[in-house]
Amino acid sequence: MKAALNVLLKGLVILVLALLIGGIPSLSWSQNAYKIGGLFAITGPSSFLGEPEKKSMEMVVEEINAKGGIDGHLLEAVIYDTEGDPTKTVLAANKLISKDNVLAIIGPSLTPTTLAIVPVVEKEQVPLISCAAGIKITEPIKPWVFKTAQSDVLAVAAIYQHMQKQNIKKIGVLTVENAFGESGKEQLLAQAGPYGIEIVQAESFGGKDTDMTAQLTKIRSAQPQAIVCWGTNPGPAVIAKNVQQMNIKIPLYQSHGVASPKFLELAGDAAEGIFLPTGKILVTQQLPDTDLQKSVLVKYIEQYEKLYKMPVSGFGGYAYDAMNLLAKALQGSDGNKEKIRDALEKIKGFVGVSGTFNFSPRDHNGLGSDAFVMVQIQKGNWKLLSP
Amino acid sequence: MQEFLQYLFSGVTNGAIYAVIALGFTMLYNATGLINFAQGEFVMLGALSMITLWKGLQLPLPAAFLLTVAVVALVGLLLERLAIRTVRKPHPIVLVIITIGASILLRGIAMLVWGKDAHSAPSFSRLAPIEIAGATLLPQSLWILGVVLAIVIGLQIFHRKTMTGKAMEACAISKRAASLLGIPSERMVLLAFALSAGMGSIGGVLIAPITMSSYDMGMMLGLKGFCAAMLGGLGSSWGAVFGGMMLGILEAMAVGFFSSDLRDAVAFFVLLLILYARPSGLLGVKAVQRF
Amino acid sequence: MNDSEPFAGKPQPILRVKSIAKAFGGIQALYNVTFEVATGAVHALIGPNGAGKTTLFNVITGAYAPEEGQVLYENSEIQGKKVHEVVSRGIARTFQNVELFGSMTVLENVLVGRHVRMRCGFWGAIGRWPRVRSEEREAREHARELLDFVGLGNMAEHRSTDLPFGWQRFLEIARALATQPRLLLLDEPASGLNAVETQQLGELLLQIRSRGITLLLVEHDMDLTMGISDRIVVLHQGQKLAEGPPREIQCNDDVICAYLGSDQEMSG
Amino acid sequence: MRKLKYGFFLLVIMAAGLGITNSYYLQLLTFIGINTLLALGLNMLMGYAGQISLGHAAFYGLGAYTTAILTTALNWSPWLALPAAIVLVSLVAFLVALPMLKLSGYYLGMGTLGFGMITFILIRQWSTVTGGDSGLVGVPSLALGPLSLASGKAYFYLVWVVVLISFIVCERLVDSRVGRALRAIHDGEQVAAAMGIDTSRLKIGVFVLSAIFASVAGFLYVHLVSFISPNSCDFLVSVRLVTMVVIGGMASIWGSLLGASLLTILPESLHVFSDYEMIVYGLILMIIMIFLPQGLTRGLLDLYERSAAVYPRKVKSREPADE
Repeated sequence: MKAALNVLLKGLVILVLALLIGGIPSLSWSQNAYKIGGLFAITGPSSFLGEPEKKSMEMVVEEINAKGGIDGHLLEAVIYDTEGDPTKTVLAANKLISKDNVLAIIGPSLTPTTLAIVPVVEKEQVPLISCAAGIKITEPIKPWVFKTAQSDVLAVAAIYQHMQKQNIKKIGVLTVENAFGESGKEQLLAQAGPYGIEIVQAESFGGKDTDMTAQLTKIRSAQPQAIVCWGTNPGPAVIAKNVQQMNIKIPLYQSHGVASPKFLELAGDAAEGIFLPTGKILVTQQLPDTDLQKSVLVKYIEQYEKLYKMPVSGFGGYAYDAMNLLAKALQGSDGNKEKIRDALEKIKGFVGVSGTFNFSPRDHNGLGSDAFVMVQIQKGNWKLLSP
Repeated sequence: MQEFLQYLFSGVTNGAIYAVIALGFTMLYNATGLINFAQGEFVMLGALSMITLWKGLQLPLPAAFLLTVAVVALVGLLLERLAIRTVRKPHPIVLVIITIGASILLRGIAMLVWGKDAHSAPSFSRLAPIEIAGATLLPQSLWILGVVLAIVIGLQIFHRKTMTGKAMEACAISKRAASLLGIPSERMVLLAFALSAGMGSIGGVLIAPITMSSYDMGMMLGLKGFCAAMLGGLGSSWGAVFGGMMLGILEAMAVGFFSSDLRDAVAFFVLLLILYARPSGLLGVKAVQRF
Repeated sequence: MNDSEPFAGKPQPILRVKSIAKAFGGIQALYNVTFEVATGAVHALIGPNGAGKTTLFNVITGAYAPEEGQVLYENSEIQGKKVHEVVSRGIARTFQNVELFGSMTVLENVLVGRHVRMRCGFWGAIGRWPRVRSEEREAREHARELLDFVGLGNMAEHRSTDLPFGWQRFLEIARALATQPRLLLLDEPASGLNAVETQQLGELLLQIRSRGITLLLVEHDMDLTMGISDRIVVLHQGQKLAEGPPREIQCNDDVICAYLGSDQEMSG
Repeated sequence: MRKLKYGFFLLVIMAAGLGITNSYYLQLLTFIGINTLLALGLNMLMGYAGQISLGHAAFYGLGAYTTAILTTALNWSPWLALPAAIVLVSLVAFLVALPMLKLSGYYLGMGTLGFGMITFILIRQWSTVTGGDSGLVGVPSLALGPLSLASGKAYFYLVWVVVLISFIVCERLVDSRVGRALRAIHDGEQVAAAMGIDTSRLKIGVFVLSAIFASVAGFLYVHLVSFISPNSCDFLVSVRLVTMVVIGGMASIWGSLLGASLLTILPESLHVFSDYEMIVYGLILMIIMIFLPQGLTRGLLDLYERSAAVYPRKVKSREPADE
């Protein structure tokens, strides 16, 4: 008797679940709109990447719709939060493709979440423009996968070129324990030889650690001529403070991971004199007028700060470029994914926030060395260094 | 030699932080026999509210300090009153899940109030770092050590000399027996939660100037604090301080002499060692299993 | 209560306790305790509260390892052995305050007793080969027999904690019998029983003995103990005070003094 | 009676497989299946044997990484990597269980948590083999001889058939000598020992069994997503596993299905809350634990029974001991 009740109840529960899933309201049903998917780490530890990217994408969509959309089709952005979790990203990507049937996807913000959905977009043949920096995304080349973030190769090249000019030969390296840190460490080790630089000590630190004096002591004992810290906030700010506390006098280089006003606020006066490569966005005003990107940067900054009333971040620029590149590829494609992909691959000389994009069947990142410039923090501000 | 000293100082700085958190665990365990997985969040709340009050609203240091401790103690009170007391059959697994749920809830609220970015705070005193034989020590860590010792002595007096202190300890041993003797055990547990939350917030206030405080700093600190409490012997206040210091120094030495990748692993490896070798910890009293 | 005549002849003792000592920190719970339990006899262990009776039980069943002394069961040493090994050798026990498995039914509790006599492991349980199924069937039959034997035959499907206290005591005895012991240790089985139940317990214990199971009984109810025991050992403050048949013990001055202090006349 | 239950369950799987064509819902149900496997294994350990484990995602991760590494670096066939993963995970589980299961309550919780964290850190640091934080890519999909299982529907059937088999295994275990011994250990370990149960051997056995369930779930996950990274087996995942078991209902096999479904659908439907997701998740955890500590299944059943008064408790009289 009781077992029968048990079975009945189980059947009921399973039915309820099916209804619950089916019932999830999908978004507005405008028929002819071009639907574009967005996957960003809006909450969770990498929200400093996802949030500006989401805002930038929505800003571009609004701007295009205000001008009547593309070929008469309005754009509709369908954005999900991945929280930086690969499983959730795979589920969200599938939801975008099969439930919302989007024409293309922008994002995700991190390398692991991007790699997780590469097989999905390749199988379903949906163009993907990732905002993550990892080399593995576009090497080896994947036909349906593009990326707008400057790769770490260029950032490390910019640092090493600057070091060569200061004839710094021996350096110490400190990298954060996550995907960003790992890919940075790979590039730092790989390109050291060609630039005649020797890494005398390599250490790592946790993103949330409270004190890195131990690592810095170990590096100092190897007598390097400079230290490179590769990480994203808040770790590098703690390192800047520790360096000041231990009054280590040799120059400190940071990565483009801290190229945002937040770093200045966190590090305070300990940031004085730090070198780092960054997209041109942080030093827009100091750019010579001849610089192609200046007008694009000024427009992006004004629009963003007017709409959202908060300082712009370089990471948001990746999604801004991705959306604009996609808008260009959508023209004349009347919603055919194959055409969009081919159009993307042919884009040349597109001046974006992160640099000038020249895509080709062999290069789905399309950025040259002009993507990065070296800056030094002087009196709480970014000072553009002459190349 | 200079390196060793610097590792020691860095170990002492981190050790003092772990000690303060471990004290919160031990304090609550002594009074209620519970382990609160949301203890790390009290530290986070202490750090962030201190930054808002002291740096944001420019309140004087002591006022901001007391107000922060009061606010977080109130949160601890609410947690006990709404979540812990209402449980009919307080089975350990149920309580573990409730405190984990509480830690996620507090993290969510902190994310809304303070946003997702990290915040920093100036140190209490403007003194320059102290230089001893080439190694530098932050004055802030001396602040922490001083406060930690003050708390421990305060606790000893509280448990040894005051009636409420002894009553609280009686409640931990057997709530029913204590209430039979007229001790309002419900209020004792409430007080214990408030005190341990307050202690967590003191920890948070002290470490705000040293580290960057963000809404999700609580979890790892909580776990490390627990490892320290276990190392020292759950239930003994001096054990918490001793365990915290040991853990901080062990971590610094591991980073210094082996590799910094192992840093977090050290804390949990020590925890496992202690659990296998001496579950009652280095200073804790060995629990006799009466049959 | 019929007065059973003294047990004739002296067959090999099933249990020999030799100068056992056990201390908890400073407290000397047991000191130099030596006695023997004849096979098939009903042996009682009496003494005022705190005399060390339960501690001695725990030493015999392996829960505590004694500091000194030996426990010989069927001539092999068992002191310090693991509890479950002692049970598989054939020593079963009940508890002072009833310890039943609350999440299981009456029948399942007794089946747990059968555990030590069955062999089905993880793979057997999953595979459910014929051997496992027949072992299970036979165990269930044996368990129902035991339930009938203690008078709880019709309660098999109830949750064990739903039973009134007295019946829980009988269930615990049935569960202990399910391990097919040759020596059954009973820790104050009559405490909490009413007069009728105590009398039924007495009859049950005699029936158990008639099945060839030796009983070692710790009990405060003097009528029951004197009525069914063949020999009695008296413990006082961790030491053996006296040993002998019930009649001798009843009029032994030391025993009276240990129980009642001054020389009040002990009621017959 | 039990055959009817499994038949009904098989029917529901077939209906769902045929009925649902949208690959997002199919994938969601497949993830629910994988989580049910995990919850089932942990339920045997926590619900039946009463041993809490706060680090069980480590076995899920070990299972996934073992097969991922074997099939990518050494390009073994997945059907060879599965037994290898199970053997390795059982060995690790056995070595961990030996010292660990002497502990109980909070100490056991923290010990398993420590083990989980150490495994997570080792996987992340050993980046040359495990791909470190950016994870392992290119794990091949499964195929039964010629028939490829890469498609959503085929994988859906594979996962849910495995779930059905594990239901049968668990229900048989629970209704056997071993199951009763586990429940006895949960009710009172010393008393169980006094009944002749070798408690430590059984606790280790059920710990290894639940680790095997977790490793099979890891295997199925990695060959579905063909990618694995450390943060799908960190401490928060272990917390989610324990929550599935506890919310579904301790010591209730079908409760694991309910708990796993809820905890897989919840984050999806919580998207609408976006920033408030964490608050809602924390609150749900607390509220269910405070008001329904024995979990939803038992809670719903009790509600059903009490309301319908379908099953009054009959207490029969007891006959005296017959001669």
